[in-house]
Amino acid sequence: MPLAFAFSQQPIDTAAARDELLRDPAAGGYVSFEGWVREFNEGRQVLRLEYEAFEQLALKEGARIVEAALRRFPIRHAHCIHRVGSLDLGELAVWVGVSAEHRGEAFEACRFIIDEVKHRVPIWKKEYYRDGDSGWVNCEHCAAAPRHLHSH
Amino acid sequence: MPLAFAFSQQPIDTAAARDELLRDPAAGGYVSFEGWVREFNEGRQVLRLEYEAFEQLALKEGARIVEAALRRFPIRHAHCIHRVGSLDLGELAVWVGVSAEHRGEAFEACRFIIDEVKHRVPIWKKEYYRDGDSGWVNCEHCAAAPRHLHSH
Amino acid sequence: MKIHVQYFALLREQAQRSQEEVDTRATTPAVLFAELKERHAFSLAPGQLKVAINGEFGAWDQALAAGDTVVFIPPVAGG
Amino acid sequence: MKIHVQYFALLREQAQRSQEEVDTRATTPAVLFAELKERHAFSLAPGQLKVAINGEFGAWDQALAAGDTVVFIPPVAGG
Repeated sequence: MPLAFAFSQQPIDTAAARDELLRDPAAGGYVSFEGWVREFNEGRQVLRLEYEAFEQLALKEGARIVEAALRRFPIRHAHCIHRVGSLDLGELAVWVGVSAEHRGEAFEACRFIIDEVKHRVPIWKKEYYRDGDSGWVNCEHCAAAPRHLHSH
Repeated sequence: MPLAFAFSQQPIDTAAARDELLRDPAAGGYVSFEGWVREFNEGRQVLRLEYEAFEQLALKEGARIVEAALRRFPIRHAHCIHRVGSLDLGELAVWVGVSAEHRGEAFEACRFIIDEVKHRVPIWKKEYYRDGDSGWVNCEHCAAAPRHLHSH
Repeated sequence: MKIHVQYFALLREQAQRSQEEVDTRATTPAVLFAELKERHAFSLAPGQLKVAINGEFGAWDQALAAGDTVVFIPPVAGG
Repeated sequence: MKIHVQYFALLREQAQRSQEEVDTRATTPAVLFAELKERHAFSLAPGQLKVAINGEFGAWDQALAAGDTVVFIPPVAGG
């Protein structure tokens, strides 16, 4: 199996990642989440974005999240891949895949992983807007009024 | 967009089905469920299985489930494809894909759809076992003691 | 009157056919099923089945009309 | 003592560098951050940050040792 949590500079190969999880003949259910770069975020028109990670710690924290999911839910396998670098509209930013014998746990574990990754893993997203402005999501207005995590 | 609910005699092309859902530039989150034919079911070794559907009603009921999900959850698109005919171990039996602006609703709607499909759509599964026996899942022992829906 | 009956899954196997024309005095699916259960030795009880009339879910005590198509639906197992 | 500091995201931009060697009398991340906030005019308050020491999450009042690598972590936005 590949690393439980990984970064990718290249477009994420979801088919290959999925096939890894499904090699296990006991995994009858598979749930995946994909987060895509979309044109609008909170009403602003996005042109592209950049993800930056503190990889040394992010890889550890991401792996801890996947390991926690494996302990907490009776699932077979779980894996998360996050893009870093410059992304255009329509690109895949993050993928989570979970296989399990039973579907309920696969859904719960997949959601747990993406929620935790968004809250705990040191990854930052800078959006470049059509109006020429740009900003670090959750961060640019921190000094004025702290904003809480944006979910999508 | 293709039909909200469809049957397939051929292996399900999940990549094509996913791409359909992701053409919408507002869909930032995507959740999918896949149900695979596995070797063991309730301790019995399965060799292959057959799905049979009352297609006239199943197509209507499947579409109603997807439409209910679209009304109930603020999602963008949803789609379900179910295999019929003879399936070998390792084949994909059912696929559900949901796109949404926000991930929470995509998870909830995807799970709602697969749960409802398993409970309400007139599809039957016959398992052929290694020991030479075979049986209609949820049905063979109905006369003795009604069994409730098997989930995987 | 003549009723068209379609069979699926276990009922199809036990009836040894996927459909038949039934000439019956039954006026409801409940009575019709009792008649067919006897004829084909179905192992399923009505409480384990649903019924569809003309391609839509129906009620066991719904009035049948000549030419209707009736399907008795065994416990489903999609996914 | 010398502390190695790495910067990411908004802090990297405001510091105009991705890392630096700091010769400091600060003995905790809290004191070190106050010093660097002054120097680089960081807009973020310590309450909005987490701190990592030598590649692992740490505490603001944890004792620093010469040669430690410190990272101040702005609000994250994965996914």
